[in-house]
Amino acid sequence: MSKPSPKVFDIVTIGDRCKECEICVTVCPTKVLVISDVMNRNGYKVSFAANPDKCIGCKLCEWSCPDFAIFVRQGEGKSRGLIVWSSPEKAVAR
Amino acid sequence: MSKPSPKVFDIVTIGDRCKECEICVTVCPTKVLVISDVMNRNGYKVSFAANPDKCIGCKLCEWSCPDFAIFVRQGEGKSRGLIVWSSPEKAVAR
Amino acid sequence: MRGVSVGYLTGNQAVAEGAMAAGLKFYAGYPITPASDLFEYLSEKLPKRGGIVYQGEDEIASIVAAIGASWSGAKAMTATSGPGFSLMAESIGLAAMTETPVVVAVNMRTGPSTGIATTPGQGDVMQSRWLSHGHYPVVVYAPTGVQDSFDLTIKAFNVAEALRVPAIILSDAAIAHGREKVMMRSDVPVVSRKKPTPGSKYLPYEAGDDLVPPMAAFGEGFNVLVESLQHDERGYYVPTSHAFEKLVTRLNRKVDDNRKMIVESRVYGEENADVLLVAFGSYARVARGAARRAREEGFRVRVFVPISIWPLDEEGLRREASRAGSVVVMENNLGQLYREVQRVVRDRDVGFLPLLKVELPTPTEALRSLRGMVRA
Amino acid sequence: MRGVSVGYLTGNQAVAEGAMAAGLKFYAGYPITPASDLFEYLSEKLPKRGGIVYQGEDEIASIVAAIGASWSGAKAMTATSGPGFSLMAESIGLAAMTETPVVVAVNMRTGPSTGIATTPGQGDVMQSRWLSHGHYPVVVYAPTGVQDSFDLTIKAFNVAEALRVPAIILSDAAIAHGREKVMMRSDVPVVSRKKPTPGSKYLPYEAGDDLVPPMAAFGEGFNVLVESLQHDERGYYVPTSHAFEKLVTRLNRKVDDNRKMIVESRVYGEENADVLLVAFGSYARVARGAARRAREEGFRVRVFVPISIWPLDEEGLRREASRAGSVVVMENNLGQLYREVQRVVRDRDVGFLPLLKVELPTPTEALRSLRGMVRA
Amino acid sequence: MRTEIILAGKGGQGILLAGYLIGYSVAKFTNYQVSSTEEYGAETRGTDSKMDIVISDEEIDFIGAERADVAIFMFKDQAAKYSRLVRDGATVMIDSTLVDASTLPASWRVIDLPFTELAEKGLGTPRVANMVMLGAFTTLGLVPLDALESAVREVVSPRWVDLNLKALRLGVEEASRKAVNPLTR
Amino acid sequence: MRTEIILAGKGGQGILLAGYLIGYSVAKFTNYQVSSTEEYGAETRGTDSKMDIVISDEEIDFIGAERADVAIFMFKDQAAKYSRLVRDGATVMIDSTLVDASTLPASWRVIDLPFTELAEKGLGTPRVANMVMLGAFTTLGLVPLDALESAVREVVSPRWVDLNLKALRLGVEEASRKAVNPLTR
Amino acid sequence: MEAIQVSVPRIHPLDDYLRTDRLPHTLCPGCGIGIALNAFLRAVSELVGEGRLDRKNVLFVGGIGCTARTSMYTMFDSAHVTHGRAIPFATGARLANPNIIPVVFSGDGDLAGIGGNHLIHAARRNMDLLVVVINNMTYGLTGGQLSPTTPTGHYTTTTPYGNPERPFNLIPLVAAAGGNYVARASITQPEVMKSYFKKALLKEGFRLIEVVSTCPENYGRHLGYKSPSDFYLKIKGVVKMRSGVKPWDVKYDWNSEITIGEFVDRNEPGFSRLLHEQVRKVMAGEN
Amino acid sequence: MEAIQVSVPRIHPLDDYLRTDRLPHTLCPGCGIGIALNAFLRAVSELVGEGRLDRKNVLFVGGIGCTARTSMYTMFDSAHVTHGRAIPFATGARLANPNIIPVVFSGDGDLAGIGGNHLIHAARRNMDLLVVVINNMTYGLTGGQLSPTTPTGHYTTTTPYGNPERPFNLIPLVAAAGGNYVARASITQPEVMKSYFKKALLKEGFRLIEVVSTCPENYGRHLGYKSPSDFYLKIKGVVKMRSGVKPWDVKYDWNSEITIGEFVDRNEPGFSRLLHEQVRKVMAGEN
Ligand SMILES: Cc1ncc(C[n+]2csc(CCOP(=O)(O)OP(=O)(O)O)c2C)c(N)n1
Ligand SMILES: Cc1ncc(C[n+]2csc(CCOP(=O)(O)OP(=O)(O)O)c2C)c(N)n1
Ligand code: SF4
Ligand code: SF4
Ligand code: SF4
Ligand code: SF4
Ligand code: SF4
Ligand code: SF4
Ligand SMILES: [Mg+2]
Ligand SMILES: [Mg+2]
Repeated sequence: MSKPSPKVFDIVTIGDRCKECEICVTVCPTKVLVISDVMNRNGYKVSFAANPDKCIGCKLCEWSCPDFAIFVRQGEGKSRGLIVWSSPEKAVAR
Repeated sequence: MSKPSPKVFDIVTIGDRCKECEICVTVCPTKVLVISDVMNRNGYKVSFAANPDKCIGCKLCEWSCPDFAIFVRQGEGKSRGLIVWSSPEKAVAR
Repeated sequence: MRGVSVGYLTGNQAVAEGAMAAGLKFYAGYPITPASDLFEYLSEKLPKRGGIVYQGEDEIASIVAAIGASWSGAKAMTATSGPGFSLMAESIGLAAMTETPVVVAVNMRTGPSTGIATTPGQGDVMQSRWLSHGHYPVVVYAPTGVQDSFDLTIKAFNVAEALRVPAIILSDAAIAHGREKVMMRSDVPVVSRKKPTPGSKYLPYEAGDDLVPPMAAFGEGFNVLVESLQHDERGYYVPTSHAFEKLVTRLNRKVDDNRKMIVESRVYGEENADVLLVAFGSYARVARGAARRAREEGFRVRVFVPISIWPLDEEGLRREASRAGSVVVMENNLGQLYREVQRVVRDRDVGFLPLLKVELPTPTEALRSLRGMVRA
Repeated sequence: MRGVSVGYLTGNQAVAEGAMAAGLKFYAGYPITPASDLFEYLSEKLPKRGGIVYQGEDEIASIVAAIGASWSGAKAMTATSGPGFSLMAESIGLAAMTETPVVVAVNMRTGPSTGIATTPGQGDVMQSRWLSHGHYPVVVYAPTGVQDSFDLTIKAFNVAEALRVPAIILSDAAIAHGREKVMMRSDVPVVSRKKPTPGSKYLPYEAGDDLVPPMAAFGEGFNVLVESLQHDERGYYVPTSHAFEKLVTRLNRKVDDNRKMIVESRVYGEENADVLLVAFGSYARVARGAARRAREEGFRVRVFVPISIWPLDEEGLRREASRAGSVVVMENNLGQLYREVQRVVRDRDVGFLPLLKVELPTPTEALRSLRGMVRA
Repeated sequence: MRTEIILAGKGGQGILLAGYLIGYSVAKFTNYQVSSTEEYGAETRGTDSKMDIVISDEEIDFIGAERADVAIFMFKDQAAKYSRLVRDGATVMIDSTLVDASTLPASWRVIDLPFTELAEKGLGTPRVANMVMLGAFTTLGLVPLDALESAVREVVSPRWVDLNLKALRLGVEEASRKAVNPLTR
Repeated sequence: MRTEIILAGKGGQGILLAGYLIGYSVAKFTNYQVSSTEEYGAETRGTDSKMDIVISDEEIDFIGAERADVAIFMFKDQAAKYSRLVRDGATVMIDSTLVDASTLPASWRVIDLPFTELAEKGLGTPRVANMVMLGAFTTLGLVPLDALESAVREVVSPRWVDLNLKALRLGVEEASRKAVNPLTR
Repeated sequence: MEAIQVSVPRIHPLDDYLRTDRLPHTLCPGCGIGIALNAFLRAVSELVGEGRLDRKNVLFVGGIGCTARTSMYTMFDSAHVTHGRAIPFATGARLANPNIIPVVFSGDGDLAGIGGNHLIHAARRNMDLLVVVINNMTYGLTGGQLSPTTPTGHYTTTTPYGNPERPFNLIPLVAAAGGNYVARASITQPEVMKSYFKKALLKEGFRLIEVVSTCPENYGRHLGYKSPSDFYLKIKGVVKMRSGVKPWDVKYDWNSEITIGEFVDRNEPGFSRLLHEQVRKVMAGEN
Repeated sequence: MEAIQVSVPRIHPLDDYLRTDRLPHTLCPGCGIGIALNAFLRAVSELVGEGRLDRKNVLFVGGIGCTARTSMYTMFDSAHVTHGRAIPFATGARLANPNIIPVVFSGDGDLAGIGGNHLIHAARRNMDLLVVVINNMTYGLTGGQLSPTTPTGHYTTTTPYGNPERPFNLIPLVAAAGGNYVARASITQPEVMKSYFKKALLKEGFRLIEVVSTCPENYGRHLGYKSPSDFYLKIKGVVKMRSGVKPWDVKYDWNSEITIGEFVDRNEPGFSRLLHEQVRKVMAGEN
């Protein structure tokens, strides 16, 4: 997969799409990802980049997510893990 | 095809089955067979062993007839060409 | 009770149990909701009784394998739902023409086309009679619940075997997946096809007065000829009006002349009712519930439930219709059983209550609609 | 006449010519007697007009290819006979559900099953309406000869396109292979499906008051969604009673509410007749011959010929039935159109004259049978 | 006025082509209606081929012949086979090369001409016997000769047109010699 | 007498097993009739699961519940969702661990027990909350405890039987402590 | 109903295997199908004579087509079913009674056109069937339309401008699907064909024999072969017998070579045996 | 009717190709189908970005099954038809408009089970279709029954005593039928899969890409894989990428190797071009 140059990434989980399948967690070569405590409206605890600094930007997570629920983009300053929601009412706190 | 020993054969056409297709005539290696002048009830002129003496008993005619209308059997004395009819009323003279 | 085992089964399981009680020896299926679990249940149970379960590459392969198996002497069956049943159209005609006993369980789901796989439908009533080309016979039973699923499966096998016709169990997702207490008698009367006397001269399509020819099985030395063309008693192709009329008339008369054996219906509720409510299958249960609720309101509803849908109990229906204040057919389609009721009950108006639903309407809902239309 | 060409064609050729006049662009077929020569005729003619002729690996492949082609914007058609039509059962439902205009020419032969391939039949009347599962709409025309074969094919295309429904031309071997003089107007009114306004926001199943949604073609940038599941206006799967009722009701109302546009029937013979003889297709010609012969005997026969079979001209039929001494339906089956006539003509008895034949009965023969039953 | 015609022969005699030409010429070159039906099912050679043609000045109801006004029999046995479909007083043409006129019902007006022989002798091949017959048929007044000639030109493969036209005319001549009363329409 | 029961929970709470056990025990160990229907369509995790059970001493007509005499809600929101199907005066059991009793209609006779908590604390796992509930349910008098116990033995996988039976009895005890008036049949 | 003539004198050596009261059959003069049937019946009669086959177990099944019509004439348990469905019918018959020896004898259109899916699935399962495809490269019965085995460019009634499709080469196709025996014979070598039939009749599992044949009436004429013999001789010229050839190297080329021979010959357990074995184990509680 | 929510914010890089208002889709957590769709959409998006593909010509067709349901989510002209009929539908659409680029994206059961005949005939004709078979070795949507690609011995809901059948190896089967491109990919190598999609999208004629996938919910659990990841890792272990392998040497063995790679790569003219060429000639009087 394409090699990003400045090694700073946002690893973004789309909270309402994630199904807690752990595929991203499994494929990530550097163990960036975990299943978080954040539960979405469908009762899934969503994936989260708990160790963003370790991210090498390989995008294996993005490519392997069956639900288009995670993607990795160029970051600024410092790598971050984010959970976003496609609409406000889909965000469900734990 | 099996080799018959005494080289005397009856080459029998079943008159009412023959359809004048000439396959037997075509496959006979020794040109024993011809389409005769005998017409059956369906309007076909039936095959006939006009040159029985030349028959080598290879049975290619029997094996190649699509209509089970010709067969070759051990003869007696002298090879013969025969036309038989499976029931009398099916025999139609020309 | 002696010889009775009690089950708490789904409709699908009850059909499977009924089939085994009737002597099922060969099941061929192709997965489809809501009939897959019937297939799965038999996949586990039937081999234990020495029967064969086979998964075809599609529904056509499955029903045709069942037809072939039937000619090998096995009681045979398949099960499916709308899309798969549609694919079987040609083969139902084959079974009818070759007088092959075979049972087809059809669990109606919401249609048309792929529709909704998981919810109950009643859109295949006319199809169950007329899906194949030509004028052919078929017998169709519509269970109203799990007990019926068991009982009518046995009946379907018996009729199929007795008359050498395809028999259809027209159920729906609500019954197929609903669960009820069911009493399964072990001594049910089981009918098997009549066989020719060994060594006799045998014509595979020669019938006596009962119109049903005896049926030899493959491998018994009778040189039977299974023929889908118009044929005579020998199974020989005879393309004449005479042969056509003779064969097609006999084929259809097997059912028409044996209505007594086939036909079944039930009535529930008061004799001199305000309304005769006609409903079948799972909607028959709704109708009965509605009648119960109506009673509380002093509104008298009698419920007529056809159990055999093809043929209908025309006599019973006419009799009941003549006694009620009005006649209403309630079903989950835009008028199918309704058309038949209209045809049969000729001397009076017949009302139609279409309740197009993907789940069973409640009795109260049904009653509200019924009162709405009977008043109007 | 200007703009009219005269042909001496078989019914099959006339259907092909009618289809081309209506704008046929895609034909997919699978050989079957007696529809193969229609396919063969188009194989030669249609490419000359830039159309595509395609032979599928079976009837299912053929009709589904026609449905796919229709979504690419082509007027599309297939033709078959009983066994092939049965195989199309599921796909007819697909066309109805996805509101795909497609025309299916069905030439009835002697059934059931393989039956007799070369002789005419009338056993598929009910099938033509009910072969697929679920309550779906379809329009069926029955030509009575070669001129009708031309005219009704155009009408079938027009209705299919106008209403986005599958339309069936239910002919038979006698008409398909019979030859007659036919007048082919070049300026026939041709209807094409309504299209969405380019660039507009488009929902593929959103209909206005006319109940018929505009239809975008593939490749036009509308991101259309062809959906066989129960769906809403967007084509999104919605498994609720509300969505089911809404969709299925609209689909069927497209036909019911447009009866005026669709329905056609003809009457022949005296006004105050002794008998109203109802017959369709090639038997309509027999019936008219019988009426002619009857006149010679002073017996007054009026002939009612339904041209649209589904839906029937119920009003016309009821009106005619009310005026005749008796009503008799004559067909080459054991009672199919008959059932519908019984349903429609409720206030009086309807007689049934089954003439099970593999060739057309002569008018004299038909008349003899008719007199036999009207007397009795 | 409705005229029913039956045309019968053996497969290979060109009966269906002859019938087609009659229908074609009526359809294309007259104001009459015309219909025809064939009998099928020829699975082996030598089966009967039979065609019914109806010509009428009004819409044709029944498309077959059941009391034919005109019948043409080109092979033996066929007259017997189909006689129930031919009305009394019908005009019946036979190929006297193959059909024996003496066996026919007296109620028919028989025109017997040796079509096959005429074709063989006059044109060198029995294969145009059907055209000779057609020529004779025109003398009945049901179809004008020029219509049939035009039909031959449009339908028949170019290299056979001349021969066929010759055969047609031969038929006209031979029939005229028999001095038939044309049917009046 | 017909009794309608509604049982609702979230997928994973063992609602369908509990319902099955009720039906099974009635079918097999009593003379009553019983029927049940489930709501389907669970395509993602966390959907509602709902079962209607009807118990009757005569043939059951409608197989679903529309005016439930008894309702059991194991998860929040469900009471609101299904209340239109529960009759006034119905006996309603809730898992008070997850459902707030104060939100329920006053017309119901509510039995609130913390099934999940009881299971967790008393038996070390919330997974048998459904069995605790079933134990409590027997105190309504619709299904005898021993029938349910037999059903558990026949239906549940052997290694879970003991735990389940314990849970059942815990439910009986806790419910009895609440001193419910059994429904009379 | 006409009087039923049940037996007529049996004259021909194969008459015992024919419903002679129906002869002559309805196939056209010189049709290759009859030659193939001849070889097949000879194979059966030899095996019966050798005591290696019980004819009462033979089930002869055709779909619909000229070839399939042979089932109307064979004196076995026979079935003439619907177009394309001979294989599932025979499958059901065999699974319900594993003594049955089903032979499917049908056309290229029936088996590889509409019935193609049943063909490859039966091969995949190694279902116990002998499937004989009479490949006359056309839909004979319906009048000579395009078939999936019609060579590219050929004129047929549905390809009046030449066939734009490519034909199946059935040997590699079926070999890729599975099966114990895959061979191709030709009507021009009847003794070889018979030997394949004999061998295949005695094997279990799936066996396919494709027979290169002719349709002189509805196809040959279109191709310009004036007589059955002309077409026959064309076939004779184009087929080449080869041994040791891998299925994927087998040719199907009208202009150069149509390879004949035996290409797969294995002895893996048939599906029917495996299934019945499984049922036996389940009943015995072993599974 | 609920208010129709036509657009939601597009966040994910592939959102442009998705009906995002329908997300999350109905596939189960961790289902391999989503991974394959992801790679496919990425291939399209790259080609569109590179100016090599006009997305408005892409037609995305599924039959019925979990895989087929992806057609409900793709923002192309899409069709979700009947079980097994995606190929004929796409064929008709393409033949009627040769600008259309049809992609059939469906399951092993849909394409190789009930739809197997359409598959081999489309390959035979070299019909211009990209057919993607998501092979999860089971009938996922209906609950995990036997599929024609289920390995022998596996327990499924319809083979509770172990599958007695042998599975198709689709690569040699389709290669034997015909076509321009035959490849097998795995969800465990998404970038490779994407590269196959890109290549195949630009070719004419018949192209098959089989994707070895998972059904964690209805099949994996039966097999004993407790989580989607477990099943994923099993697949990852069994697939072996090889190049230069002939189609008939490609393995499909659950216990040793499932070969992935490209096995056929030709550029013969597609059927659609040949047919339209013929029509053009006929119209021009050249034929
Ligand atoms: C469902 C169905 N479709 C079509 C037909 C018409 N039909 C009869 S035989 C045949 C093809 C026969 O071709 P083939 O199998 O090659 O046999 P052949 O006649 O060449 O021996 C067809 C299409 C039919 N009987 N049933
Ligand atoms: C004619 C018909 N038969 C059966 C079904 C039921 N059905 C739906 S999907 C499916 C199989 C799906 O398996 P596959 O194609 O492998 O897709 P997956 O779900 O595994 O992706 C079946 C049998 C149907 N919808 N239509
Ligand atoms: S982000 Fe995607 S891959 Fe990761 S757990 Fe969620 S759904 Fe699964
Ligand atoms: S981009 Fe690669 S390293 Fe970064 S989180 Fe994703 S899988 Fe892990
Ligand atoms: S005997 Fe047989 S092969 Fe010879 S001409 Fe007669 S039918 Fe043909
Ligand atoms: S047996 Fe041989 S040589 Fe004798 S006639 Fe027959 S083909 Fe000729
Ligand atoms: S049509 Fe062809 S295949 Fe059929 S019998 Fe005649 S020659 Fe043989
Ligand atoms: S059932 Fe299987 S294939 Fe279908 S979505 Fe779930 S995991 Fe995927
Ligand atoms: Mg063929
Ligand atoms: Mg799958």
